[in-house]
Amino acid sequence: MIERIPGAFHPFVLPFVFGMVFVLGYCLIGMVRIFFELPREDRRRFLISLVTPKTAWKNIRDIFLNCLIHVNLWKRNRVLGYMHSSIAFGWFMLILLGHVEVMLFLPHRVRFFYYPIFFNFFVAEADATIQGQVLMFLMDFFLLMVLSGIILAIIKRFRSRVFGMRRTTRPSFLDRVGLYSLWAIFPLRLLAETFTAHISGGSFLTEPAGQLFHRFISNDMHVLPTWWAYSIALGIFMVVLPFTRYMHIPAEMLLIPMRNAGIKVRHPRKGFAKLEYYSCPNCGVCIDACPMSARKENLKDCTVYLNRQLRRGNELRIEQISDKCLLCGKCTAVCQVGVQGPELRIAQRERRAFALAPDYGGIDVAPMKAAVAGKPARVLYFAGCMTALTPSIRKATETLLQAAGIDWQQMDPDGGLCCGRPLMMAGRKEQAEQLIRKNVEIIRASGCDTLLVTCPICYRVFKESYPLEGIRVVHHSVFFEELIRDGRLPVEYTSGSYVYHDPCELGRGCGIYEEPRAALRRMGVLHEAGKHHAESICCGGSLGSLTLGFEKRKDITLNALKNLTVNGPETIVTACPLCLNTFGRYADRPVEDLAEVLVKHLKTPTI
Amino acid sequence: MMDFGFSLAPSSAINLDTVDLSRYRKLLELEPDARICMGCGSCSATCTAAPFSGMSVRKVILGLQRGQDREVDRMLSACMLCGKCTMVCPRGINTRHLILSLCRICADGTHKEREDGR
Amino acid sequence: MIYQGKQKIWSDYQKEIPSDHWFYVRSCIRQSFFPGSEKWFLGICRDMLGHDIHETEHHTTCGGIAYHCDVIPQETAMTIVARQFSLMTEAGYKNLVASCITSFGNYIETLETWREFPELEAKVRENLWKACKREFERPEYVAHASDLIYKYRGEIAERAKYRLVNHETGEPLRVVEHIGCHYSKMFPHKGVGGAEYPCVLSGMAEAWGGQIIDYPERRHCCGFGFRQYLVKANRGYSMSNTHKKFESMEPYHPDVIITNCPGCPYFLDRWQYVISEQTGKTYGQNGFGIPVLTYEELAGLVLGIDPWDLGLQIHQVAVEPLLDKMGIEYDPKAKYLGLNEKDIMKPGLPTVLRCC
Amino acid sequence: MAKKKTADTQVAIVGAGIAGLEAARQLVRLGYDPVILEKSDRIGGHVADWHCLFPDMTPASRLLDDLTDATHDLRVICRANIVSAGRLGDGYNLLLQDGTSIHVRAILVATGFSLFEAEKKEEYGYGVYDKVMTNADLEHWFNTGIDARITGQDVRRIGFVHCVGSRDVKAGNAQCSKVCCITAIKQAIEMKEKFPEAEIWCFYMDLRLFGKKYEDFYIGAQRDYGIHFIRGRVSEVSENIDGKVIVKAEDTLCGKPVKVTLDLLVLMAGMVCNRDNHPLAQALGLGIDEDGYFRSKDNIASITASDRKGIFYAGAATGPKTVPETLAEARSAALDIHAYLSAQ
Repeated sequence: MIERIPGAFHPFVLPFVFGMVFVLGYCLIGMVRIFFELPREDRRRFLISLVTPKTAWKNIRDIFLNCLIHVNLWKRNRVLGYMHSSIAFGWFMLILLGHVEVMLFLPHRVRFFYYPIFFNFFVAEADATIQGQVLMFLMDFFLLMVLSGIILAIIKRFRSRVFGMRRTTRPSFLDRVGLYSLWAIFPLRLLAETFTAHISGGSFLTEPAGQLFHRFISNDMHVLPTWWAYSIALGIFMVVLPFTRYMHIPAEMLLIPMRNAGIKVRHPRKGFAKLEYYSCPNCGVCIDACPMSARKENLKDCTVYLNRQLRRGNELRIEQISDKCLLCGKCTAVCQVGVQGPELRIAQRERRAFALAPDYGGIDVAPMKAAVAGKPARVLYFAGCMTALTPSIRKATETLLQAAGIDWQQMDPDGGLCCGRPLMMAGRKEQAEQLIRKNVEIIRASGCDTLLVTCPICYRVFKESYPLEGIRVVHHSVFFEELIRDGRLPVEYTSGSYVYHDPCELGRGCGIYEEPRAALRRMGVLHEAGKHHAESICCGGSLGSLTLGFEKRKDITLNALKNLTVNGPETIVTACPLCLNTFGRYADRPVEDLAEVLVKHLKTPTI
Repeated sequence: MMDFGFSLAPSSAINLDTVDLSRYRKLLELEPDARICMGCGSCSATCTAAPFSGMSVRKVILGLQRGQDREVDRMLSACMLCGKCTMVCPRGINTRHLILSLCRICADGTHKEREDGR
Repeated sequence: MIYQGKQKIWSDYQKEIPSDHWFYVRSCIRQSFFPGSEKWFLGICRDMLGHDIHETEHHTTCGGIAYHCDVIPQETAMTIVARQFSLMTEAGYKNLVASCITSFGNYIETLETWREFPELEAKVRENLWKACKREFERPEYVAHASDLIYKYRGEIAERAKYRLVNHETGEPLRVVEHIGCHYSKMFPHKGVGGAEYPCVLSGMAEAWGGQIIDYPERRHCCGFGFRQYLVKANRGYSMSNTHKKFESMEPYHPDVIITNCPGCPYFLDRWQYVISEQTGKTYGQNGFGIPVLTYEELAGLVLGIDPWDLGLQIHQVAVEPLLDKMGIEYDPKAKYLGLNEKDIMKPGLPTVLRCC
Repeated sequence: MAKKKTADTQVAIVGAGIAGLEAARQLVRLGYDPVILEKSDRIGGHVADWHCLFPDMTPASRLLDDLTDATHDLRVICRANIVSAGRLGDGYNLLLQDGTSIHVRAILVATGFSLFEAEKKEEYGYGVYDKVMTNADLEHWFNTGIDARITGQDVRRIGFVHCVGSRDVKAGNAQCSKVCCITAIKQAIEMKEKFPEAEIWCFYMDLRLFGKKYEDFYIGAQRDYGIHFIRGRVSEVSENIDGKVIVKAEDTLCGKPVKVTLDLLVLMAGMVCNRDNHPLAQALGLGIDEDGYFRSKDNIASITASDRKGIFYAGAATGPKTVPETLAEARSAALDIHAYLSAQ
């Protein structure tokens, strides 16, 4: 390869150069700003994680697998996976190989960063080497790969259903500009390289295509315009990138190491939150996943639209979207980038100004403390508010505790304080903390070593936010499954068939999926729902939503029920009083808590 | 003013002619279902905060319509937002959001201490 | 207000009041509050109109105040009432006329209770016999003194020297009537005109040329409430009720208030002074209050009796504006001259309420 | 199974309200030729004064037109007053005030109810205050548009007092009139439609909304019309200097007295027993319950039967009834009469 253009410059590179400088500058400034918007301890944690070999390696691996290969997307949808990774990985390889070419043949030109991009323009093929042939082959190969991805992308744009996506987002004007320029980049590159193939050389794609073209057009008049067009397409794409969904490409590369460093959303708009919503690729997977989508009017209230409105700063819509959400976490479970929709929303709710702040200072916990301290037991059972409305769960739990011979007492026999999770979900963290302090006092006063809860809502907050070192917080589904395994709760297998509904707070919230299923398998046939585990569908009763009214939740519940009953179970089993209450209202078959099912299958001790 | 050792006592009656309903009207914009409360008291009966404070959503909705702002605020500040009232409401009123909305309406500066006619 | 509608209701509550031969029982407090009233009741009915009205010095309190203050039980109150009846029986009368509304209510309540529970009457007869060896007949008729003036309103109108008319403009005077609660609120059929629109006082006012005002709080109690006033800490509550009435009648610009109860005129009169001191507000014209008169005093004025002979100088609120409107001649210098022109001394003046 | 009409299969129906007319229509279908005796000078009873009927806002006139069309050819004696009745053969001989004598084999008592005279609740000032009217007056205004109490568009605050003369021992009627709650809501909605700017308050003791669609009416009144409901009985009504009415009540849910100034106050006068029940009962030898309504043989199984052979009841003669209940009872009574006459 020899340099064809003296001075290694031609004006057509300018659009690209300008775009590249702009986007790099923009992203750099953005990164720095985000970094400094983090609280001091988060900044420290982030820096340390970058130099810790374990996380550093994890960062590289995650960025490679997620940003380039899109492994998660592959798992979900192969065609989409291929489409994304072909473009991302193919493009990445083109850039990488371009650099390899430059370093190999014209190492002194490495400092011109546009050089690898327009390599074929600047060089002439002096002699065909093996290296050159291999590289050229690879270049053509990856270009073909990207082009195949682009073709899929064009098809997806107009026929998204082919890819299994029912609903997708409507791109904004700039998104379209970015999209069309992206689509244009690679065909133009193909054209440009095709036209210069007889000078710079080419491989299986560009060379025959070049020869084909030369049959019709013999002069080289059109060579320069195609390179111009290619550069302009690149330039446009780079310039609009920060203002389009494609911002997710650079944002995600920062999001991954920050997440790996354990950083959380602390401010509704700054720092990590900003990074999260810039990382949203606007793919719209969350639209179909969102349980609220059971009603058409809620389609624009899922996380992708939250991210979009957050970027636009549309306060009215941000508030509507934030308040409506059930906080079930399904969007995060399906999100390729892992944008934390619920956390972002809670942060928006926390930001809200309330003139009237609840104050629980006047509540005297002394009598409750005295009551639990009066008869210390190993296990303290906190039934919680919701369980008071589903006495069957409480009764079943009591029966099981009795049957297993557990030394226990109830923390709230006459109704206790709320656990604080509903307040947290409403964004009233400080108030929640007041309740947490009071409840901790009572729990500590009881002298228990295990805190048993039957409500996943309580369970989550006890787990996440209560300073209860030395006390095991356990959900009844886990607790009873252990007792069954240990033989302390003998259960019978019967012919019943069940489906288990994962409560949002227990499954996605706390990662408990298998214990309740294991317990059910010992008692009958366990069917799975259409969507289950991390992708289970919220019952619709969630306290997460502030604004969804009773009537509007009905369709959500019906949709969730439809999903649960696809495999025809006799009984729907859940492990949450709120789910039980919600499903019970509309279900066409029995809905029971795990504890109730256990009581029914309890072997009566033979004397 | 001469001190007689006693003075005019304020009226305990609610004068619907002078009651300030601006807060209630604002609430209706955010939560129109506040209208359909029939005062059954399910919400108060199930309320987690009630045993500690006398909180009652029923009384909050009513108090707003009768200008009992001080009492309403006192009750609102006891709510733990547990959502049980919403679960039991026979008319399906989103009481939890109603409470949150009310807490915000105060923030808009419409909150005035106002007792009947004085 | 549809006048015919009121008349229709009045027609349901007319009493057949006997025209003559009455045993008169006085009030405990009126003689000190409005000393001219009872004197002129007898003066008008007995001396001017020539009816037979008898009274005895052995008459005591009816026990009403103690009863309504929860000091004595009903049985005791009834026994006291029984003693008054025995005095009447002894004097040979069958019709009882009470000067006091609470006494009237007490007598009616006692008789109605005996009607429902005859065994209580037997018990009271026994009590009375044990206590003072007396026996009694139940009165055939119990009236309030205002019922009698109502009955004689036509005769009074015939002899009237002045009318309740503004002598300069010819407009009827605007009269607020206030009926004592114990007159007909307990037993509407025992009052002339019932409880909602009693016409015992409005009948007089209209017969003498006045125009009755129906203001929204016309039914409301004057605020006396026995315990409310007698316990000083509660007095603000008592006064608030009076205040409520004044606020309600204010837009109608009443010229005079007439009452038929011992407590009401006292409180409607005296509280005007206290309210004016506390709030700076007066309810009459030009800084004066609204004159509050008993029905006897009003009858006396209409008949041309000298206002100072009627004891109007004892009122807190100056009556002069009313006298001027009615065109009554009076000697301002004689206001504080008592019997035999003895100077009874001019009281100190309030800071707000105009009294002269 | 139409029977041949004969002179002595005649049935007398006392009262030409909807109960009497509906029974007459059914009897005609069964082949009888009933005679209708009506004390007033027109037929239709109370429904003739009504504008629309809940819950579907059916015009009252439509119901009446249907009934009058079907009974068009029957003999209706207006201004009829039964002076005496005597057993004659297997039937009764009715003697009217003008000397007319009617021999019938069965009598249907469909004398309905009287509207409580709102004047009796003196504290509400009906007939005394300028702006106090009854439910019947309001229906009359809906029908004719003429009422001195409603002038122009300046009706901004309206009150409805439920239970006027119902559930009121002092007013001599301890019974619930059954229809006033829903009528008040119906009328409140109608008023809100006529005066959209108006604020409307309903003062109730209990809301008794038992019938089909009644609850929908109630929710609709709250949600769609913003009608306010205050649980508390109005204690007194006064008139202010502008002729407006001041209403005092206790908001029992609030535990506080309330006071409101209104441009119009509508009293929901209840149903009381027909004032003429007593003389009629004496003439026919029928029993009267403590509430003043006719006594049925049995209040569950034979509401339409009396203690006397051949005399039957229909409608509000035996107690407060809604229109559909009255019509159903009238049909039932017609069948009873048919069975009675067929068995003889």
